[in-house]
Amino acid sequence: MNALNQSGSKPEMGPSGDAKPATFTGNRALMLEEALIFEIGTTDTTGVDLPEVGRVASRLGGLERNRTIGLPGLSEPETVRHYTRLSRQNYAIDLGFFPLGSCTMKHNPRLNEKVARMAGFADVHPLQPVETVQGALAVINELAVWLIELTGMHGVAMTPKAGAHGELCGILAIKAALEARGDPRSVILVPESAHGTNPASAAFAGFSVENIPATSEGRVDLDALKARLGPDVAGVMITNPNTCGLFERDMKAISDAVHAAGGYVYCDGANFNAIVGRVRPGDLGIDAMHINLHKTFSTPHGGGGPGSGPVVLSKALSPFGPLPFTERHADGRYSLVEEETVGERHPRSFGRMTAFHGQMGMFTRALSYILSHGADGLRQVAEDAVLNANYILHGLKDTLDAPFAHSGPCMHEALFSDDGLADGFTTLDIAKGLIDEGYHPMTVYFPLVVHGAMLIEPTETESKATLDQFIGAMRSVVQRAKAGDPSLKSAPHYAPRRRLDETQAARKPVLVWQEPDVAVAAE
Amino acid sequence: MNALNQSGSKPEMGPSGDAKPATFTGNRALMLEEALIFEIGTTDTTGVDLPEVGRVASRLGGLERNRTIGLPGLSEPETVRHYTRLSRQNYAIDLGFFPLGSCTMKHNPRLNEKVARMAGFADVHPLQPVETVQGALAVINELAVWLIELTGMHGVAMTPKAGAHGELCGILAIKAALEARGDPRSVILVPESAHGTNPASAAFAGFSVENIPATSEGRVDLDALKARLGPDVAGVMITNPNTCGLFERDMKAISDAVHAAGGYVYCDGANFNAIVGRVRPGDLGIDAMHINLHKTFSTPHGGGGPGSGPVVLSKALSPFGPLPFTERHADGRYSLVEEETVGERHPRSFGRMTAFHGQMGMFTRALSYILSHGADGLRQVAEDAVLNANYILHGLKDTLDAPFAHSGPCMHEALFSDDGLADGFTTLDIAKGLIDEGYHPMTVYFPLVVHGAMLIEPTETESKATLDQFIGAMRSVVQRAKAGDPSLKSAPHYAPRRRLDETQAARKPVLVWQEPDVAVAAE
Amino acid sequence: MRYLPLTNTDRQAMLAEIGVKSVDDLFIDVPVEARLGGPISSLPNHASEMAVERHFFDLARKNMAASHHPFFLGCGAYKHHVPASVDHIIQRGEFLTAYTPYQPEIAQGTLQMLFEFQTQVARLFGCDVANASMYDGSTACWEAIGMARRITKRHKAILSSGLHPHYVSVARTMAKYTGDNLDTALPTLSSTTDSARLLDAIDGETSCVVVQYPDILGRMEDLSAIAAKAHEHGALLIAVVTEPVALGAIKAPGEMGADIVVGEGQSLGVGLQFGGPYVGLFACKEKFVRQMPGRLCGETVDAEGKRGFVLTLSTREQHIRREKATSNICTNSGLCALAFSIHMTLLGEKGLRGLAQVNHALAVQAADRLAQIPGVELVNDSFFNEFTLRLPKEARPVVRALADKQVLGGVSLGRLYPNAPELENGLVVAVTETASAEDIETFATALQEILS
Amino acid sequence: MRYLPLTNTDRQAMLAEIGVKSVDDLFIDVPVEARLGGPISSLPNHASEMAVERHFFDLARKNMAASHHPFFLGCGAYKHHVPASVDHIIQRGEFLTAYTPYQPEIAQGTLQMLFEFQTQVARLFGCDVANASMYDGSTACWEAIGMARRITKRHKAILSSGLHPHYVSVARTMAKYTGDNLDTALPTLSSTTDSARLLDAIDGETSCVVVQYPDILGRMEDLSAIAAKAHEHGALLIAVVTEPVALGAIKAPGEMGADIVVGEGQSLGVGLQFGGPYVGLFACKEKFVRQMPGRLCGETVDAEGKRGFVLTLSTREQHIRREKATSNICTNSGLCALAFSIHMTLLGEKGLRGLAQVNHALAVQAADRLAQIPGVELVNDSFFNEFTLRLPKEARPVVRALADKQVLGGVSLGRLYPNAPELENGLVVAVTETASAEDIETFATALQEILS
Ligand SMILES: Cc1ncc(COP(=O)(O)O)c(C=O)c1O
Ligand SMILES: Cc1ncc(COP(=O)(O)O)c(C=O)c1O
Repeated sequence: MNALNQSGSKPEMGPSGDAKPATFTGNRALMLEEALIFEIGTTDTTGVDLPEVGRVASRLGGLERNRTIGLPGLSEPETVRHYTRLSRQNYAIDLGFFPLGSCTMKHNPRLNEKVARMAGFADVHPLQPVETVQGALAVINELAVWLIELTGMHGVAMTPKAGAHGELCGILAIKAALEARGDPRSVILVPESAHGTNPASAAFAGFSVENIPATSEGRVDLDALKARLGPDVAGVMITNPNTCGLFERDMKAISDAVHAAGGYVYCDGANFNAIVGRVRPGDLGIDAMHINLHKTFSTPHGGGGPGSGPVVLSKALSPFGPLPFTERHADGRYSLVEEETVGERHPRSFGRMTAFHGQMGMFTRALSYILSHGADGLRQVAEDAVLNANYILHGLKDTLDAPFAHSGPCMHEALFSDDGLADGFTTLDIAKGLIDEGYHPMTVYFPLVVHGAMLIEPTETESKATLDQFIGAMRSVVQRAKAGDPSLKSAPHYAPRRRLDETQAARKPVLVWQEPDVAVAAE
Repeated sequence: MNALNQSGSKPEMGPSGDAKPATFTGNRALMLEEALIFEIGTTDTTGVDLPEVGRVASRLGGLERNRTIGLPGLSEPETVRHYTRLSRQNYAIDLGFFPLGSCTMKHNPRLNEKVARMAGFADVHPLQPVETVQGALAVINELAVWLIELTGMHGVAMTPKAGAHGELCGILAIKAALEARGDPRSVILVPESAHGTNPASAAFAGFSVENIPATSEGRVDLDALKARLGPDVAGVMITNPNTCGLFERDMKAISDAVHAAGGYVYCDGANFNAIVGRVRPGDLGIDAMHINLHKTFSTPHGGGGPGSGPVVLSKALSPFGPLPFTERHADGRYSLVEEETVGERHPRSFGRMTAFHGQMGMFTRALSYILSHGADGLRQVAEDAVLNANYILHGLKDTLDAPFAHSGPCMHEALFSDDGLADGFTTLDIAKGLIDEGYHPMTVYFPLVVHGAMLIEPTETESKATLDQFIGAMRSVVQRAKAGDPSLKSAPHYAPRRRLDETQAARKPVLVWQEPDVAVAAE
Repeated sequence: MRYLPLTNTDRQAMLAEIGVKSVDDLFIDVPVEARLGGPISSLPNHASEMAVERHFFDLARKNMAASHHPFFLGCGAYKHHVPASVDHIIQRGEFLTAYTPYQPEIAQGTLQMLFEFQTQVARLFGCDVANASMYDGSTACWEAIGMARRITKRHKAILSSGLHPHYVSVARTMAKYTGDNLDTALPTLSSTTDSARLLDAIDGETSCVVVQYPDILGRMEDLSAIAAKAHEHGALLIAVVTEPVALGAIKAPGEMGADIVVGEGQSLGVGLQFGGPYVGLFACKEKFVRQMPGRLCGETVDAEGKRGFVLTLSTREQHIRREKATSNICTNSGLCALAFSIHMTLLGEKGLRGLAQVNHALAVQAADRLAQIPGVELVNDSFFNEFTLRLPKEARPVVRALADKQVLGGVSLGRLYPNAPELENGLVVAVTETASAEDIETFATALQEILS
Repeated sequence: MRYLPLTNTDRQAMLAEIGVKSVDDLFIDVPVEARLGGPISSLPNHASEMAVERHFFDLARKNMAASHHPFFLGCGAYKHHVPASVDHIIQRGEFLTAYTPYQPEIAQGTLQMLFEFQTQVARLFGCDVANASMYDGSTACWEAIGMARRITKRHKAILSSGLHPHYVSVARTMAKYTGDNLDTALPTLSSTTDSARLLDAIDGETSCVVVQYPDILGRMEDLSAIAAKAHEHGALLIAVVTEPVALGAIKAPGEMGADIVVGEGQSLGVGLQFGGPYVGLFACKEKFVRQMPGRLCGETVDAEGKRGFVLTLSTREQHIRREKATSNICTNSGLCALAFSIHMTLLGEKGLRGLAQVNHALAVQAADRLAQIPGVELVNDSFFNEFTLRLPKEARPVVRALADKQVLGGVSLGRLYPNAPELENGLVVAVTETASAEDIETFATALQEILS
C-alpha cells in the first residue's frame, strides 16, 4: 500500500557472482518447498462447512466405522496454497515448449474448458431419462459424425476411455468378428517400433503377439509381413504415421494383403494429428483405429489423463462394436442404444467396455476444438504440425544423428539417435540439460528400434520463434554432450529437484505415507 | 508416453556443490524468461476468429483510421503462454505468506469468484430497466444491510470504487454538511501516521491538512487534538485500528470533542478486519468510514485492484451521500435512486462519484464472503487476525525493536523498527532477504512515524505452522542483518530479478515500449 | 485460425529453409490416391469462438441439469457439492496441461499429489497401498478380477448379485476373451443380499469373490465371513465401492478382510459429467503390489538427498513389459485423481465423516417420507445414502413422468435390468447433501400424484 | 469455518505463548461500552458453501442476462465477446491474489503486463504515454480535468454536450468542491454536435475542452479544429473514449491533437458486470507525464543488468506526496487492466480492426432496418457501433415494453436526462459483434409491434 521500495533507490550491491546463501526455509524465492498434507493437516481440520440436518437413528446395519481413518484435512486457504505450490513444481504446455514425441502436446484451448463446464453437460447424470439429456446425446452424435467423416470410416465406438482402451476395443471387435465367422485365429502382428500398449492390448484379449520386421527406412517390411500372413494371423496393428514419425507408404498394400489373408487391420491412430484433413484412414483399408481425443483433438492431458479413445470401425467390424451408443432419429431426437434398448438393433456387439457412455467431458472439449477449426482449419493443423516437425528435423540433423532422415520427409515428429555423443554421455543427459534450458524434454528411449531415441513432436501450436530458440538450445546442449561437459552430467541444476534415485524407489517401494516411527521422530 | 527415465536409473552425478552452468535460453528450468508482446507478436497475427458479416458502405464520417496503430497480436497458444509465464514471476497469497501491513492480504475464497461469474451478475448492463435486474439490486441491498449492521451506522454509500474513493466520499459528505449549515470550515486534522490517501483525499476536496500529534504510545494525543479544535476545523480523519496496529482507546472521546467543536469524524476503516464483529464503529461516534471490501471482505487484490470502498455514514451525514443507491420497497421489489428518480427523496446528495452503481463484481464477492462467515464467523475473523498478529509480535519482539509493544496488545498487525541492525543494514535488506526465504515482505517504511518501519499483518487465514516458520525465517534474516552478512545486502538471490535500479527508472522514464532504433539494433 | 501461431510468412520462410516448395512436398509419402485435394467438403469450415460457444449453449439448454431440479439419481454416479476451489485448482495450467510425470525433476507437483492420493485412497479403503488411478470404477473392477486370476492362477470369479449391472457387463465382455468364468446372478427386491450364494459357491477353483458395498440396491453387510471363506480356499475377496462417501460412515472393506478394493471416485471432486471422465480407485494388500495394474508413485531422494517422488515399479507396465504387462493402461485419470484428492483434503476426516452423516440423515428422512406413500415399500433394512423402493407399478414410466414434473427421481431397475420383470417395479433413490428438505417433499408429492 | 486455519488447540497454544488467558485480553484497549458480547444477533450465522451458492443462484436468476436475449445497450458499457482465455488467465492466483507490485523482484509478472498495457493504451489513443489504470472512464475523465487545471492553472472547463451525462455528473460533483467552472450543455436530437459552441467558448481562461468521441448519441467528428483552437488559447483538448473498439476503425484522438485522452476500457476483456469494476484508461502527451494521476510502470535494469520493470515517478503519488499528490488514487483497476491487455493481445491490430469492422457493419445493418419502422428516424449521419433513434413517442416505456418481450433494446435518453422532455423520444442503440441477424430482426419486429 505504500512507500515500499523507496522511490529512487538504486541497488547497492555489486553485480552477480556472489555466493547464493542457503535459506532457513529451504525455499528459493518463488521456488517453494511444500510438505505433504499428512505433515501439515490434521484429522480435526476441515475446509468445508456442512449444512445442518436433523439427527436420525442410524440405519447403517451396525457397520459404523469407528477406527480413525487417518485422513488429514486442511482449511480452504491452506488447500489452495498447498496445491498452488505443488503445481508450480510442474512443467506444462502453458509454460513452454513440450515436444514429447508421440504425445501431441498441443495447446488446450480455453473455450473447451468453458464449454465442458456448462451445467447442461457437466451436471447431468448418465442414467437420466434420455428425454432429459437430448443435448448431451446430440454432442456425442455430432462428434461421432465428425470422426467418421474425417476418417472415412463406417462407424465409431465412442465409449473407450483412452487410447489403450480403444486398442482393446478394436482388438475385441476383431476377435468377435473372427468368432462370428468361426475362425479362431490367434496371432496379432505388431511392429517392434509400436507403442507398448499395442502388444499389451493384443495380449489382454488373449492373442499372442509377434513382431513385424522393419525396413532400414523405418517402415514396415511389406514383403516380410506378407510372408508371415496365414490362417493363424488374426490381424496386424500398424501405427500410421508410425512412431519413427514416418508415413507408412505401403499401408494400402498392407491392408490388402492382410484382408486377402483373412485378417483385419488395426491402426494405432495416436498420430492422426499429422494427417487429419489430408488423408482418410478409411481410404487405406483400415478396419479399426482409435483416436486419442487428448492428442489430435486437444483435450488436456491433465498430468496423466483423463483421455478418450473413440474407435472408428470399417463396415466389416462395425456390427461388433460395443454398447452403448447414440442414435439419431429422423425427427431429430436422439436415443441411447444400451442393454435396455438394443434388442435386435445391434445383436452382435461384443458388449460393454465401461459403465456409462464414455468420456463426455472430453467429447464436449474435442467437438469445441473441431468446430473451431472446421474442415479447413483441421487440414491446416496437419500441415503446420508436419511443417514444424520437418523444420526441427532440418535444424538439427547436422548436429544429431537422424537415422531416418533419408526416408523422406517426417510427419508430425522428428527422430534422432544418441550416436556421436562423448563417452558416457547419453540421451538422458540431453534431456536433463533441456530441463535447465526451460523445456520439457522430448520422448526418450522410444521407439525401441533406435539407440537412445529422441522423438521430438512440436505440434502445430508452436511458433517459429519457439522452434528457432529450441533448435538453438538443443544445439548448445548437444555440443556440451559431445564435448563431455561434466555440468551436463549433473543437470538439471535449476529444477525443483536434482536427478532422482529411481533404483531406491523401486528397491524399497514407499507408495503411501506413513507416520514416522516415534523412535525415529525422536532422534 | 513411455520409457523415459529408464526404470531403475540411479543418478550418476555426485551430490550438489557443482557450479551451475549458464543456459543458452536464459531460462533456469521452471524460472522462465519472457519477452514483451511487442517483441514476439506482429500486427498481422491474431488470436481471434471473427464472425462473417456482409460488407456495408462505411458511415464513419470520413474518420477512417489509416495509419498503423502498432498493436501486436498473438495466437491463443502464445497468449496463454505469455501470460502464464509472466504470472509465474509474481508472488501472491496463493503461493505463500504475504504479511503486507495495512493491506489485509487474506485468502480470497474461490466461491466468491464462482458467484461473481454467474451470468445474472457478470453479464448484466448497468442501464437495463430495473425490472430486469432485481437480483442484482437485491445483492447490493443485502450487502448494504450487512455493512450497516456490522458497523452500527445509519446509512451506506455503495458506489466508491476503492478506499481512497471512499475517503473522498466521506470528505465530500462532510463538506456538503458544513455547506448545508453555512459553516465553511477549511481544516482537516490527520495524524502523521495516516495513510497517504487521507491527506490526499482531504486536499482533493480543497481542505488544508494539519497533523495531529501522537503520544509516545503511538496513539492520537487527545489533549493536543482538543487544543487544536476550533471553528476552522471541519473534521478529523482517524484510522482505527491505526497504522501502528493499535486500537485508538480514546476514539469515543475524540468523536465527542470533535462533535462538540462542530466538526465531523471520518474514520479510515482500512483496518476494520481487526474489529469486525467485536466493535461497531457507530458506537464510537464516527460519522463516516470507508470499508475496503478488498481487505476485510476478501475480494481479490488483483495485482493492484479493482477494490471497492463503500462508506458507512452517520445519521448526520447520510442525507448528503452520493447517487445512485438502491431502495427496497415494502413489496420486496428494488429500485435504483439516481438522477432520473431522485426527486425529493434525497435532495441534499452531494452528487455522483462514478458513472454507474459501484463495483458490482466486488459486491457479489464480498457478500459471498460475509454470508459464508455469518455473524459468528466474522467475529472469529477479527479474533484470529488479532491473535495471529500478537503471536508474531510476541515471537519477534526480542529480536526486533517493537516501539509500541508497551502500548498494549496490537490489533491486526505488529510494528517493528530497524533499530539494532548492523551499520549500513536497513529494513530494505530484511525485506529482500525475506524474498529469498519464500515470503512476500511486510510493509516497509510505513507508517512514517517509526524509523525503518516494518509492519506485519498476518491476517486470520494463516495457520500457526506458517507463522512459526515465518518467525523462524525472520529471526534468521534479522540475525544476518545484525551480523552484517554481505550476502543479505545483495539479496534477493533467487528471485526472477535481482534488486532493480529505481533511480534510472525515474531519471529517464521509459513508460512505453518503442521499436529499437534501427541503428541500435544493428550494433 | 486463432490456435495456429504460424503466419503465411513464417510458413514460406520455413519451407524455404527446409528446401521444399510447398507443404504438399512434405506429404509425398502419402499415396496419390489417398490424398485429399482440399478441406473435406461435407464438413463446415472454421468458426469463431462466439459461434462455437453459442452452439454448445443451445445444446446444453436441452439437458436437465441436476442442480436445477430436485435430484435423486445414484447407481454408480452421485451428485455431491464440489467446493469451488477444486475446480479452480485443477484448471491451473501446470496441472491441466502437463502429462504423465515422466521427467520427475519438473513434475514433482503431479507426483507428490499422486503420492498423497494413493495414501488417501489406501486409508479410505483400509488397504496398504493404492495406485495412481484407473479409468473408472467399472474398468478397475474388471482389472481386479484379472489381477486375482494372475495371483491365484485360477479362472472362476464369483460376482455378487449386488454388483452394478454395468460392471458385470464389462466383466462379462472381457471374460469372454480371457477365459475367465463368471458366476453371476440377478438381485432380488429384498432386504437380504446373496451372500449365502457367494459363500456356497467359493471353492478351490475360485480366484475371487466380488462384492459391491453398499450394493446396487443400497444394501450393505459385513464382508468378514466372505473374506474368511475366500481366504480359506485361497481365493481373494474383491470389494467394489461406488460411493466412497459411504466410507466416512461405514467400515472399510480392507478392515473386513478384502484383499483388493476398487471403486469409483467420481463422488469426490469430479461431478456427474454424464458418465465420464470418472476416476477408478484401486487399492490392495501390500503383498500383491507387483501384480497391480496402473501407475504407482513412490518416494525417493534426489542427488542432493532431498525427498522427491517418481513413478516406480514400472516393470509391471506396458511401456516396459509390453505384452507381459499387468494391464494395457497408459493414460489414466490423473486430473480426476487430483480433483478427488483436493476434495478429500478439503474434507479431511472430520469433513468426510460429517458429510457422510448428512447424507445418511437425509436419506433416512427421505426413505421414511417416501415409504409413507400408499403402495410404496422400502426394500432396504440398512442403507447409507441410497435405497430401493418397490413401487406398485413399473418404475420406468414413473421416472419419465417424474421428469415431466421436473423431478429427477431415481433410477428404475428396469433401465438397469431390461429383461427382468421381477425387478421392474424397483426404483433406486439416492439422497445426498445436495437434496434439501423441500426437494424431498417435492419428490414425494410428485411421486404420490403419479402413483395415485 | 472453512476459511480459518486455526484450530481451538492452536488458539489455546498461541494464547499461552503470548501469555494471556483469552482472546478477550487482546481487545482490552476497546472501551468496555463498545465491546460486543457475542455475534451480532440480528445477523445470521455462518453458512455452507452450497447454501451460499444457491442463494446467489436464486438471485442471479432474477436478472435478465445480456447473452441470453437480443441485446442492444451501450451508453458507456458495451457487450463484447470476451475470449475464454482471458478469464482463465486472470484467475491465475499469481495475478488474482497479488497486490500492487511494491517488491519488483517478485512482481515482474504484473509489472511487465502493466508496461505492455500502458504501451497498448498509448498506441490505441495515439498518445505518447499512458498510466497503469484508473477506476473507470468517468473518474478518469474527472482526473483529466483536474490535471488540465494543474497544467494550465486555469479553472474553466468546457464540456461537450455529447459527453456521457454521468461523466458530466461526476465532474459536476467534484467541481463543486475544487472551484472548477464547468461550461456544459444538453445534447440535441440532431446529427450535428455542439462543436460550434465549444469553439466559441474557448478563451484565455479555458483550461480544457472535453469531447467524447464517439459521443453519447454515437456521433463523431474530427477533433482537429477544436484542438487547434484550444492550443491557440493555451488550453488543452481532452478526448473521452467510452468505446475503445471504435479506435480500430476511426482515427485516434491523439492523431487529431488531443493532449489527454481518457476512456473506459470495459469493452475489452472486462464484461458488463452491472457497471463495475471497469477500468479507466488515461493517456497523454509525454510533456505532461509528471502531472499525471495514478501509477506508472517503467523500464529499468537489475543489479545483473537484466531488463526489469518497476513502479516509477511515484513522487506524484499520495504515498510519497500526501496532500500534494496529483491524485488520491491508490488501489486502481489492475486486474481489469490485465483483462483488457490480454484481450487486446489476442486481437492484435488485425483482430481489432476486424472486430471494429464487424461492429460497424452490423450497426449499419441494424440502423437501416430499424429506421424502416414507421415513425422511427435515425438521428446520426455518422456512427460507429451505436446510434440514436427518434421514436414517435417517449422511449422509456418502450424500453420496458421491449424487456417484457425479452428484448433488451437500447437506452432511453429519458433515463439519462430525466428532466429534458426534448430528448425523451430518443433511444440509443448499440450493436456489437454479439448481435446476430436474428437478434436484429427480433428487435425490429418487437419495436414495430410496440410502436404500432
Ligand atoms: C503411439 C501410441 N499408441 C497408443 C498410445 C496409448 O494411448 P493412451 O495413453 O491414450 O492410452 C499412445 C499414448 O501414449 C501412443 O503414443
Ligand atoms: C490505512 C489505509 N487507508 C486507505 C487506504 C486506501 O485504500 P485503497 O487502496 O482501496 O484506495 C489503504 C490501502 O492501501 C490503507 O492501508
